[in-house]
Amino acid sequence: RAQPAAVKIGLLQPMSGFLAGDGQLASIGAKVAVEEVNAAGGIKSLGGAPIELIIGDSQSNAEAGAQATETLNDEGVSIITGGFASGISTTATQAAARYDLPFIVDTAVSDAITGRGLSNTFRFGPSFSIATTIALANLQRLNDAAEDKAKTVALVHEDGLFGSGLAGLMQEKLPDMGFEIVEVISHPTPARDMSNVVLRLRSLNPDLIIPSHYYNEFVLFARTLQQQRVKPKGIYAIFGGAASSYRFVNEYPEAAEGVMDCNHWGMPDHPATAKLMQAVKDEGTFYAYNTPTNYALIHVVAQALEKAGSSDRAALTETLKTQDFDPTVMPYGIVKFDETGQNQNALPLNTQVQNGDIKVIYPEDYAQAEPVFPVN
Amino acid sequence: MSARDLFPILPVLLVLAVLPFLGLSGSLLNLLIFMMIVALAAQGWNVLGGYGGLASFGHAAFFGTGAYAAAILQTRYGVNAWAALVAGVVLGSLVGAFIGLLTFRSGLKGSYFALITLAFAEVLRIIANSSEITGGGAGIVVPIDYGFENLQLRDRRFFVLLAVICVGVGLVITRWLDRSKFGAYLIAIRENEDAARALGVNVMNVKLGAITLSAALTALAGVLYTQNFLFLDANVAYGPWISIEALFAAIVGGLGTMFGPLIGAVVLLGAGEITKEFSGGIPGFDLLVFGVILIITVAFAPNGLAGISLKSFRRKTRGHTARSSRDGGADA
Amino acid sequence: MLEIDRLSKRFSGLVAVDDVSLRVEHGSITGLIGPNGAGKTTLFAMSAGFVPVDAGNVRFEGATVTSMPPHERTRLGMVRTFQIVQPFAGLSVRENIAVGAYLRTPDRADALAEAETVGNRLGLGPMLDFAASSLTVAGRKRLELARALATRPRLLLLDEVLAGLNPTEIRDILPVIRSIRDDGVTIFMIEHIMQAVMNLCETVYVLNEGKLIAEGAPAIVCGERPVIEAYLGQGAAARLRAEGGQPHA
Amino acid sequence: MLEVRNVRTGYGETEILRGVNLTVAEGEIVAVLGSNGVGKSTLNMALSGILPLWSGEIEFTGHRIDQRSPAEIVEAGLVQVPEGRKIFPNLTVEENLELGNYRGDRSRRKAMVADVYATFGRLKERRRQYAGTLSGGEQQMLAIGRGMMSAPRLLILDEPSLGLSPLLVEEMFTLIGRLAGEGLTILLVEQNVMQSLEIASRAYILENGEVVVEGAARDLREDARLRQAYLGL
Amino acid sequence: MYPIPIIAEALINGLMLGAVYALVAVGLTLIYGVLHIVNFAHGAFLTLSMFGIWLLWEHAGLDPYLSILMLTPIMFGLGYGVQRFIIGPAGHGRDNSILLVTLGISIVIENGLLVVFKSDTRTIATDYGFRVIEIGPLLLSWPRAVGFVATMATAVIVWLILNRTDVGKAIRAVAKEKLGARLVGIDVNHIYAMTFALGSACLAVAAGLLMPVFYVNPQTGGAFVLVAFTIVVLGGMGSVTGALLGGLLIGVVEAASSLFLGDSLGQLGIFVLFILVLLFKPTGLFGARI
Ligand SMILES: Nc1ncnc2c1ncn2[C@@H]1O[C@H](COP(=O)(O)OP(=O)(O)OP(=O)(O)O)[C@@H](O)[C@H]1O
Ligand SMILES: Nc1ncnc2c1ncn2[C@@H]1O[C@H](COP(=O)(O)OP(=O)(O)OP(=O)(O)O)[C@@H](O)[C@H]1O
Ligand SMILES: [Mg+2]
Ligand SMILES: [Mg+2]
Repeated sequence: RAQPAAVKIGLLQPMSGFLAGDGQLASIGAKVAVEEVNAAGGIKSLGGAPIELIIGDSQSNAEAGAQATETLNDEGVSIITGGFASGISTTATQAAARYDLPFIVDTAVSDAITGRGLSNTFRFGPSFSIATTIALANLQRLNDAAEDKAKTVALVHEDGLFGSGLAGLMQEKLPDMGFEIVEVISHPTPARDMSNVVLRLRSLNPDLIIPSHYYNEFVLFARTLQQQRVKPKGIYAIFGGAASSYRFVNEYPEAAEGVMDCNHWGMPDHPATAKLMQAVKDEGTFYAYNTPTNYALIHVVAQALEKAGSSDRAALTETLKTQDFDPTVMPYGIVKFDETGQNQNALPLNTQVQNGDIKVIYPEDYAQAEPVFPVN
Repeated sequence: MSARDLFPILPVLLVLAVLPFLGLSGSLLNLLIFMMIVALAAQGWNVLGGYGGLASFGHAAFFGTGAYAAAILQTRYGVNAWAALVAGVVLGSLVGAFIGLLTFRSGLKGSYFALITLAFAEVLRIIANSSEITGGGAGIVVPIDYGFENLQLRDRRFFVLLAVICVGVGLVITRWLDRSKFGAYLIAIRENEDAARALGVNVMNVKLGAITLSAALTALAGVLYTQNFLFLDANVAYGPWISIEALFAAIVGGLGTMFGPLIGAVVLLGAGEITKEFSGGIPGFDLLVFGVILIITVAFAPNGLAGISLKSFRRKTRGHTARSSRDGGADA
Repeated sequence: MLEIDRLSKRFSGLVAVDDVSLRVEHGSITGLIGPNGAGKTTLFAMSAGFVPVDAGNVRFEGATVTSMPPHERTRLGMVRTFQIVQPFAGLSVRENIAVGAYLRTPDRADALAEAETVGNRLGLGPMLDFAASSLTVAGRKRLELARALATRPRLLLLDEVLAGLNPTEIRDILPVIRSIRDDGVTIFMIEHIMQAVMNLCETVYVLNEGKLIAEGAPAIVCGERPVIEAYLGQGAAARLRAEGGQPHA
Repeated sequence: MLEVRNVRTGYGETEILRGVNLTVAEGEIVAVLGSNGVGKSTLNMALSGILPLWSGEIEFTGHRIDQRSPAEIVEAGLVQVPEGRKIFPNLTVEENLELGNYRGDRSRRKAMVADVYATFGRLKERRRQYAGTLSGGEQQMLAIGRGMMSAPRLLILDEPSLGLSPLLVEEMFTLIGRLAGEGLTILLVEQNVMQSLEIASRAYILENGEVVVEGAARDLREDARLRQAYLGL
Repeated sequence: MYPIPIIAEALINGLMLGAVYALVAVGLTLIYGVLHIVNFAHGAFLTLSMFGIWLLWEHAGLDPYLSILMLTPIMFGLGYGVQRFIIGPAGHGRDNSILLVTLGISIVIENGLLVVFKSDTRTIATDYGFRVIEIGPLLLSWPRAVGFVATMATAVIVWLILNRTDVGKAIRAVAKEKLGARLVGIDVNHIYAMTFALGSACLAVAAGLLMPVFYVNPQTGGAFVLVAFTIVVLGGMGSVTGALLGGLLIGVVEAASSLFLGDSLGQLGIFVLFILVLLFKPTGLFGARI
């Protein structure tokens, strides 16, 4: 019996350029999923066709992302997943739309990605608005439960799409929740120095610091906080990158201790988590959210192929629009894309670094540990 | 300039115009568009850097202004895309004239000029990144609405055609520089400003004209970028990448030559695509190879790629051990 | 034609030109001589607008041009050449001269034709298509002159354009300069080659340490003691006498 | 001391020197004459190793130097004061002089600078001034002074009188005579033909890239053809 | 308004950070002064040096400050070789070609590092990385203070080399008059390479001073080069003292403006200052002269 032709799936990730680390982590997760699907006999409704992953390198910039999307299309992929950053995802989904090529965005958070009327575009993870809503709700509960409550907040964010977007939303909502915003500080990426930011914080001494920046800046920030002996009641990051990265936790356990994050995150007790962590370790790097997200996303694609019984693009798009999927390692319950293409059940998790490990603290369904707050 | 002067341009444009209709794949079409956009920006760069000897590191300032103007006018003010194109080019030129006015007045040239243009581009980038109207860090998405009147072409072969026409305009302008008094004055200023001044050249005006023209072409490239990718953020529009690409293409292709920027853009981006094929999936390896190719190209084609083809026509008498003519003497 | 009125220039402590007044008559060839560092080039640079004046006035054909930018003075018809030559190194000799010619015509063909004519007149004919960077020092001096001439000036300020020529070549170029004057161009020249000064100039001014120390017909001026002491030296003075200049002792 | 045999060279593909032969004996002043652009400076650049030879040989104090680098040639004692001065405009007068001694004996540097100042008083006055702001003639003095600083065995002077006032030209010729008297060998390229022939012992005349006349300076001074071609008489 | 100690601390911080910027700028200005080109590979060389420091720490357990002593001659040699055998021959002595070659080199180095080290960010956790010097209410970063002192010392050495040695004078001579330099016996190619070597050696020092407080990944150098450009122009291109003072000034301006305007706009402050200086004092605050 002849093996049916493999179904090609495109994975668009920044494999080079300044986001290459994220691309690497994502591709590790996707590869594990591909192996699993194929080991389990491929896509049964397609006669056991294996799936084949084709990686497109967006080189961490938007044009190259569009160009890589074109190349993936030339290679005849049935669907593309990934994107990672919002700018790249925006141009790439648009390029794919010309060919009615379905595209599921993984972790890019800009609200504008869905809702542009592109029928090929879906988003697996939470958007800004979803994530902030949940993050703030969790924060409220955290604070309510605390005896020594936080009242003043300082926002520290990077000045790109992601940091400024978040800061904007929070400036709107935090006052209604009874917090007083004492300072909003933005900084460029990459930043050479955080001492002036920290100095300002030292003089204001806020109860709570809400940072949102990329990994390197977070590390610099957290280390400088430690050095300057700034000890707020809590550091509550949103998509903070670092507090949900094992690299940070391993390299700077003291600076990391107690930091909280609300971010994409896999379910800790899901069997795949341990496997993915091992796979990442084997590659000599450190685990972060990109791996489980892309792992789950490939599984979702496999399910869609299974349900569609076809590798045809239109059929796949239709299936994605109408059917439900199992998010495997991601805490999304049932994956269901709404009319704009957003996964309705996408959900970030709250984690906290406790005793040198990353523990999920919210929501209770997935929690591994009680939150510690105030930390200091 | 007579019609005959334009003759060498026609076959090139013809080839470029026919190319997209030969059944190219989407990625090749996309590449072609991008090549034309970079070529156009490089043509702009060449006017100032190649002919005028004022190398800038900040052509992003013009590119981004053109790009943002087109995007903002369409999305926020509902301006028609063609009108936005004109406005983008005009605004880009104005930014050029403004920067020129400030820098030439104090006699900045050489690396000072290069770095101050970089600084202007950075200032614009920082401002665009944090102001409301540009969409800040989130950038601007131009809604998809295909149609000729919206300058959004569903069939990209026609977008290639449009871009080729723009490049054609660039070629004509460059040709004009080769054949006109303005061009001769500009080159004279490049070679020796004091001497030009002594011969009655209004150095300030000629330089201003050059930077304005240069900015206009590069801004046009920016508008095309917006219309093709329909997304902009500060790093795309005002980021250093386009300044570098424009400079790269112009120099590799051949400074102060008509076809240099076009050849440079095609070869550089083409080489980039090809090395990607051979990267073996190792991130960075393709660019590493690209860098090596670049160095080798410069080593063996010091006059730029256009220089190779012209070499046989070159005057043999040109000095090899160029004598230094500036000895910083007592003359002011 | 050119009237310089109490012009001064100081460079951080050093007074390069000190209260100098002089006039260049219309249609004349006037010389400016003086020891090295006397301030001659600086005086020219101020006249042509390349160095701002500290004090004093420059008038060209009756109009005050003291603070007019150089290119406008050129347009009015006053052109300088540079002692330290300033060719457009990458351009051919023809193209170099054409830049000058463009001042009076916007047309490329006209400018190139004019360049050829002027080039031939100054003996640059065989070199027209060479890069200017390949010219020898003396060749570049001639190029300076050719370019200036191509602007169709009315007053030429020539800064040592004859330097680097041997006596025969100087003899050959003197008539050319005279013919330029005969075409109606007034000439004001700095020159150390006394053979040329004696032959060409009707009037010379002598500058020393920024100050005017003598003026008049060259034969007379060259006999004045201060000029001999500061500039000529006994040997040159003797030679000039022997060659028939007959300056008084 | 210097032997030039059949030297051919040029720029790009243009041949300028087409087989030049020339010798300079120890302690002589030899003048090289020729009209504008015949290749006198080109010959000098070839001697200094700046311009590679196409063919031919150059021997200096018995050793071939035509394949040596300019630095080695300076070290061997063949030094040139180039046409157009080529001083370092961004260094002070004194630093220019010090660099003249770059390959030389450092212990004598101070004394040599003092020597140059003794010769050119003007330079001493301007010792802290940047060389680029000197007047044309002052720059010329500096160039000669810098050449002297390397304590050369053979000094090539390329149009040293260019741009100098008549008085200084005279002083310069006196200086050349004095230097020769002190045992320095000199190769002199000058447009000031008459005065050169007065102090030179022998002279070569270049035409069309070749030596067309050579002989004792005294004889050449009387040569009618020469007077016609170079002296304008 | 902030309390005085906070302001004082910010300014001192600025000075200390500016010192390290200055060191990067000194290398750049040297190379600019002689080759007349802006060395685009400078950032990549800094990154390379930082990886060097990291490797010595990770695999030989060498303290970063000690590593400087090892890395400086290595970077010196590397700079020498790159100029002598790559930039020199491939650049043909033309500004534009050299510019492209340095760009090419930076692409090669950055991506070579990416191939070898992946894009991971690496840091060094020394026990003094977080140490502070307490002076009254001020908490001064110990490694930054070390950086300040070391920068000053390095700058003095560079200045002495340039002004008191023959090689230094030759470097300045070659900068303006190549032919004249060759005629006094200066080997121009050697001097070019020495300049590049010296500039690169400065980076080794800068890398050693940065690593205890900063991170490295294949792109890191870029963040410092842009500001180093600014400093070079501010100080006057080719001027070593200018670069030093310019660096300190930029450090202080950055600190002050990020304290009062926020970090993002603090960057704007630098560039606006830069533009103003160029417009009103085009040769830089301290005059251009090498
Ligand atoms: N920019 C400057 N800065 C300082 N001093 C200067 C400057 N320009 C000229 N000088 C000085 O001014 C004096 C006059 O210079 P100038 O060039 O006018 O002399 P000159 O008469 O043309 O001499 P020469 O015959 O040697 O060319 C000289 O001593 C020179 O050193
Ligand atoms: N760098 C160069 N490139 C090409 N040709 C050159 C170059 N330098 C000089 N030439 C040519 O070589 C020939 C000889 O020049 P050279 O400088 O040797 O003449 P010269 O005898 O010294 O003349 P002069 O008396 O004017 O100084 C000239 O025709 C000149 O145009
Ligand atoms: Mg003068
Ligand atoms: Mg000569």
